[in-house]
Amino acid sequence: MTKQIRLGSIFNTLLKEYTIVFGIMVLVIITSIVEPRFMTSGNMVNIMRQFGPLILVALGMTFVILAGFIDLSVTGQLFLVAVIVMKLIDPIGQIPAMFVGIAFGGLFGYFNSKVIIFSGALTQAEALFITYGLSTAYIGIGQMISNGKTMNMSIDLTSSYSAFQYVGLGFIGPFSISFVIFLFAIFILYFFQSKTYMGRSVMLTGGNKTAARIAGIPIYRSITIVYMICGIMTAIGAIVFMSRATTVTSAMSIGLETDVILAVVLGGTYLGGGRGSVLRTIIGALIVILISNCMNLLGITIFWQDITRGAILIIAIWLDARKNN
Amino acid sequence: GCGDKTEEAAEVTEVGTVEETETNAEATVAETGDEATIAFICADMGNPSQAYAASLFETYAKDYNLKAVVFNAAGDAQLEASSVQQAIAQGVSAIYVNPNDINAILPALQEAKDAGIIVGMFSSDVPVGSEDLRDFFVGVDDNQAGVEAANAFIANFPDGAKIVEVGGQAGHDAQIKRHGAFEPVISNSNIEVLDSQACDQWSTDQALAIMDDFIVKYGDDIEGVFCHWDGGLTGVIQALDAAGMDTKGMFLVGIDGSQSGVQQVMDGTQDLTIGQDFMEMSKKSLELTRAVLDGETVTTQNFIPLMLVTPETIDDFTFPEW
Amino acid sequence: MDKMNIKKILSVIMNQRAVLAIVLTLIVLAFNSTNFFTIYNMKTMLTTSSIYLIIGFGATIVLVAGGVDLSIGFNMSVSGVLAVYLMNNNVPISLAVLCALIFGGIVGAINGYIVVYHKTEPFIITLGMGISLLGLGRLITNARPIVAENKAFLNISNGMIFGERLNLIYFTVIMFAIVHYILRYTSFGRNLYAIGGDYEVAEYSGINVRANKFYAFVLSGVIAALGGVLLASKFGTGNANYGLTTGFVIYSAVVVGGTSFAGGIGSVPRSAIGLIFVYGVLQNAMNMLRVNSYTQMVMTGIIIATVIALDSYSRKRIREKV
Amino acid sequence: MDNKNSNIILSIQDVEKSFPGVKALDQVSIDIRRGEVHGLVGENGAGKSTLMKILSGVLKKDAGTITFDGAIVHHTSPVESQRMGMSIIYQELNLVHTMSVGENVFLGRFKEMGGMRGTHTKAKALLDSIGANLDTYQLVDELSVSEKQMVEIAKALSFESKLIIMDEPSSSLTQDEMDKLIAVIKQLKEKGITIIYISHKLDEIFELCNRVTIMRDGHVIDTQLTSDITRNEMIAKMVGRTIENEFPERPKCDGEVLLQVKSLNTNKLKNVSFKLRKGEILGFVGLVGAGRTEIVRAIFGADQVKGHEILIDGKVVTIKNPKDAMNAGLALVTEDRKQQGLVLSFTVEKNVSMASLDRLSKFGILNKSKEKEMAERQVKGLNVKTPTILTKVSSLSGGNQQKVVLGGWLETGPRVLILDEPTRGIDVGAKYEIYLLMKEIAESGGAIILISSELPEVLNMSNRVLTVYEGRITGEFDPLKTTPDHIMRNALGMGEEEQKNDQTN
Ligand SMILES: Nc1ncnc2c1ncn2[C@@H]1O[C@H](COP(=O)(O)OP(=O)(O)OP(=O)(O)O)[C@@H](O)[C@H]1O
Ligand SMILES: Nc1ncnc2c1ncn2[C@@H]1O[C@H](COP(=O)(O)OP(=O)(O)OP(=O)(O)O)[C@@H](O)[C@H]1O
Ligand SMILES: [Mg+2]
Ligand SMILES: [Mg+2]
Repeated sequence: MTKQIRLGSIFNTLLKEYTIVFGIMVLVIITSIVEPRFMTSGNMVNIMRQFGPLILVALGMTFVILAGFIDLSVTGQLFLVAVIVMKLIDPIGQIPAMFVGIAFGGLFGYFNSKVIIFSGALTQAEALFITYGLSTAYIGIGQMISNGKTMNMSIDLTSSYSAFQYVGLGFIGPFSISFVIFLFAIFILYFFQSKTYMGRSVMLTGGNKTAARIAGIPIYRSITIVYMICGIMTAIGAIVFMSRATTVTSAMSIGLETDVILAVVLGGTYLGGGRGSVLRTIIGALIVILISNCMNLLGITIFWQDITRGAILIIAIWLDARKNN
Repeated sequence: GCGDKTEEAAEVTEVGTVEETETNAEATVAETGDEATIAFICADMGNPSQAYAASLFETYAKDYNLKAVVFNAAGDAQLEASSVQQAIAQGVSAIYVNPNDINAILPALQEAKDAGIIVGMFSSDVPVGSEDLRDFFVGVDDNQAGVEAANAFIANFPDGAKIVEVGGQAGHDAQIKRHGAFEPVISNSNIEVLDSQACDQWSTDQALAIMDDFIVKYGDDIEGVFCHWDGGLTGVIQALDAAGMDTKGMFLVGIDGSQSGVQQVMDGTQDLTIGQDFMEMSKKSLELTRAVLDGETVTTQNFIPLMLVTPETIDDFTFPEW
Repeated sequence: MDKMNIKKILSVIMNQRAVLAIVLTLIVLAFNSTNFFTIYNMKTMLTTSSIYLIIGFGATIVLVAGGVDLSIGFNMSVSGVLAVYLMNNNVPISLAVLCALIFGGIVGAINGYIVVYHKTEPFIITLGMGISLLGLGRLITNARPIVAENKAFLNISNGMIFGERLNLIYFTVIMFAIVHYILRYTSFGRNLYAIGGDYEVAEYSGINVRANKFYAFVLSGVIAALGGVLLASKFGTGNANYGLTTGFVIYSAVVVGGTSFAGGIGSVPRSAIGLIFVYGVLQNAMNMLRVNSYTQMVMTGIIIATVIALDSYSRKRIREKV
Repeated sequence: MDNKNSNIILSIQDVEKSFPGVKALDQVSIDIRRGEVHGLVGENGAGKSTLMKILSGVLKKDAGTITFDGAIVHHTSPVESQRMGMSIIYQELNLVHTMSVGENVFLGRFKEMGGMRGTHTKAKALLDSIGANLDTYQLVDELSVSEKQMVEIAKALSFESKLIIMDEPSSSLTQDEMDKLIAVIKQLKEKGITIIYISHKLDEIFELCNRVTIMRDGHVIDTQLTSDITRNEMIAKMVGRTIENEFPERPKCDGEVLLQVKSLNTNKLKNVSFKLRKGEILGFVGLVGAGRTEIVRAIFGADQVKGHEILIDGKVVTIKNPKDAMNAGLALVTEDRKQQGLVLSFTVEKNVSMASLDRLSKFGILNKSKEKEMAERQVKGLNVKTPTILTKVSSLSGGNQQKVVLGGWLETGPRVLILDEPTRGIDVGAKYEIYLLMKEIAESGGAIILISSELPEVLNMSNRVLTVYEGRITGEFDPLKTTPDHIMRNALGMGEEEQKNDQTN
């Protein structure tokens, strides 16, 4: 008896906590019935690979949101980093270019945070618009550098194409390289979030900036760190992105920010900051990928996909608000 | 009331003369051989092909004793209209419009005509019935590109085949025409289009993701892919590679003739790119402008032939700059 | 004494950043020979910014009440699409326009309901709404521009009164007056200031805070739809892609004008100045000065980020006043 | 109909109200007569404001009936109560800072007042009538606290209500403004308006009120005619117990200076200087907004300062942010624990460890087992009532939340513990525990700065008391040698003249 009741209540909490997850499961079940190929290993690999750039950026964004902020400039950053890396491949070689790109990601994050801290834009809404402006500027810079051209990796690179090809297509055992990068990132970031002083500081900053500051928590350093993490993860995302697509255009990152925020929020990280986890974002990102994967397999047009994505975002926030009130 | 009307009437005749380009005494006398400023109104400088076209205008204008300014409509129809107006305000002699939305641009074109400016349509023409709002059109026929693509498939697969279509940016003029012209031709053949999906943007990554999913869904049934642009086809090839499918054994068709497309044809992965010759298009536009400025009559509709770049014909082409 | 005055003047200037920015821009332009200061160009600038001004007035209502609605851009485009779609299906113009306005109101109401009655973050809800609307708009139009068959519809925006094509400017002036009147002279408007200024105090003072804030969203939605109808009429076309970045830029412009993010502070005239700066002067001036397209983008982004950072900075100064 | 004309305008019967952890009102019954000024007194936390908030519809009662003007009140919103003829001046200022004075007076009634012009004209007239000479177009943000209070009063008067509730309206008024207020109240009384007047200043109660109700710990103790009760009787009823038992014996201090603050200046503070000795508990007394909180926040590096010097053990230390202050051995328990002391959505454990996080980590990595130990130690030591240390702080009662904050700071091993309203919203038992703790810290060589609005608390716990008025320190007293009255007078800024007089005498 008691056991049953407990099971029931666990199910209830799960249902409450993960209503969206259940919704997605329904979608998955429908898809696998209508389109049996959904359950093939090919599709799993497929999902694993599409998951790559999105989850990497989303992990970074998770920290920004945990600290109570938001970063819309991932769109611009991703493009700009890709352009920089592309430009550097010839002069300094592929692997150095990757590292310089990652360093630039950190730099952009650092810059974003400084603008926010210096101006005292300590609410999410302010950060939203400032990073939007910065995103536009980053895209503009990227286009100034690339002169608006598609930058193509395969040209003059046949000899040294391998490093990117390895990132884009390589496997270690059953796992794609991008998945391994993801595992590596999640390990470090989860450790950072749950085990380190700065990770806790980030959480406290998101939970209550004022109280945290009074308690001697370095809130400004936390803000800088989350934006830098986001920048670095975006840069890694950019590298995985370009190694898959092998080209760089400004179209590559349009709409990225909404997908990323969608992933973080659907995972159950609280938009107001302080609550949530990078682990949850994995679920969120998986959901985002599954939505488009399922819909593509079901042959649903891009229009319906947009409508659904927006609606899911609204419903997720709404449910979250209901849970908290 | 009355005064205005006469003024308007006068303008109308003026417009007429410009279009016929014979008897506009003012223009011919004053501007023959003189340097004139022209404005290229780019639909979206974020789009590589359009940015390339813009740069061509800037480079080659001086060959025709012209000076080019570029306006960026950034994919926005409002901005495009206001760019035209700003060009008018700057007193340019000619504008070339690479439209985001051919209907939305018409009122602005009317203003340009009213101001006595030469109007050239670039890449996409005005809708039927509005031809007198422009002096000439230079471009490739996107409908033709769709038809060529379909014909290529039909020629390659005389016994029929199964293919998929990865479309360009949903709602973009080129995407609409390429798909619209491809579809009836291919459906009259024995080739089956398994699936067709457009992208949100002209984004390689989206083409890749869609192709990924097509592969899951149709697997080895896919014998060919029509992708609306070469950059997208790059993604398609990546997806096929990743799935371990033999790209060389498949019939892949793209449009644009951009660096990636030509390179892919060279590599033997892509079988055909239907190239748009932007160089020719730009030069032709400038040439026509000079002619109109010099008072000559010009043909109003100028389709620049498509270049069909295949492994066989690849040697005839100079490697593109975009 | 002198020092105090300087401080005061500085703080006044800080509060009128947009005016300052406009003046600076004008000075730069005055030293460069451009055609900026022509009546035609002024008219161009005003007509171009007019629709954004109107929608921005609606955004001001929401912002003053301490909310934000990023879906206005897509609300605009989809309402326009809807109006054209209905007309093309033989609905009379007036009824079609009415339906579009109602649609805009419903969108605003959904946003308002979820934000106000369920205490959610407005920007993320409205962002989601925006994505859905884009999909809906593309669905209705099949992602292509739809042309209004009934040309009478075009008269709303392009018709001539007093022999000048200035309808949009008249609309803007009328909406300016109406929204300004609402915000400044009605109890609804004043309540919104109270709600944005201090939600709890407003509640304690017997203001129905939820209903008022809800109606702010509805009104902003209706106004966005009006903007959409005017846009569709201006171009004779409905296009779901028109509003891609509109929401962000409009709100940025409104804040540039001096309406505060924190709510409770702001006015229609201030917003008008900000909107004219961002949509009229800034872009126009950069084109007149022939700034490279990409540089324009960088500058616009930096200006938006800077002005908003300045807004935050001045509030930080007040908070930390030593 | 009968009732309507009866001389009872408001009848409160058996009203109850509980907050998590606190029974704020327990079977409260009061009858208010038509046309009287009815005083309401009681210690902090007695439930006065809670009762008034229930009357005005801001809070919902748990049980009981309220009859106003013959009709049973069911309303749940401030609007309805205003419509019925009750208005209230809240204890915390209730003005929209971004709006003008005039509009604040008539907030929510713009149209009824005839638009912009009408609002301002009428507001001007109203403010003039209470002797407040303010520009109605000025933003409230630019007013001083007492000016804001006058706007509040005007706002309450504007409803032309039959009953006006004033919850400590005088707590931040200057004597001059207080006189005006008294005149206004008398004026209202003549017009037949009923007033409920809450104040901690018994003089005012005796001057203004016909009758007075005394509350303690959520109960009504007594209602009497002011003419029938003496001041001492009233205090006895308010406190209900002899003061000696409520506080432990104060520690002795050995006289060595531990902390010295020299000429601290901010926007609000003027030249604040004082010394704190080892083993000493130093009390700060002042009105709401006097600047006590600002003084300690400035010392702690939480706010910007214009200039100051802080010495610890005679050595100058630089404190630019709370971290510096903590390194210097300071700890600050803020007055607003929910906003500034706790992260409500976090567990007890994480809140306790918050201030000691850097000590809990090595090379930036947290030692979780130490963290757990720490939390358990404090929960046990302070007797925090919580199911586990993994319970969210938001679900604890106020007193226990306060202990969590305190525990966190104790873990930092502070030499100077600054307590800003440490017992606000805490029951008597818990208070005593906190007092003992203070004593313990002082006796073990630390020192304490205590800010409290409860005068008995400051007077009984402190070795020395400083009065703060308008950002200045206006006096220093030994609570054993000075009367509370005298101290209060200094806290009201009236002490300076007296001192002059003393000196001349
Ligand atoms: N919103 C609330 N949540 C929880 N407890 C509350 C709340 N408001 C008041 N209390 C508690 O109810 C009790 C009565 O508080 P109330 O404010 O009515 O006291 P008061 O008599 O007005 O005191 P003071 O003289 O300090 O104003 C206190 O213990 C207080 O902590
Ligand atoms: N309720 C309030 N509303 C608006 N401003 C306030 C309020 N309370 C305080 N202030 C402002 O805060 C400033 C400093 O008040 P502070 O809190 O330091 O005083 P305090 O002596 O600690 O009083 P208390 O702790 O009793 O509230 C004052 O100048 C006043 O303007
Ligand atoms: Mg009280
Ligand atoms: Mg205080």
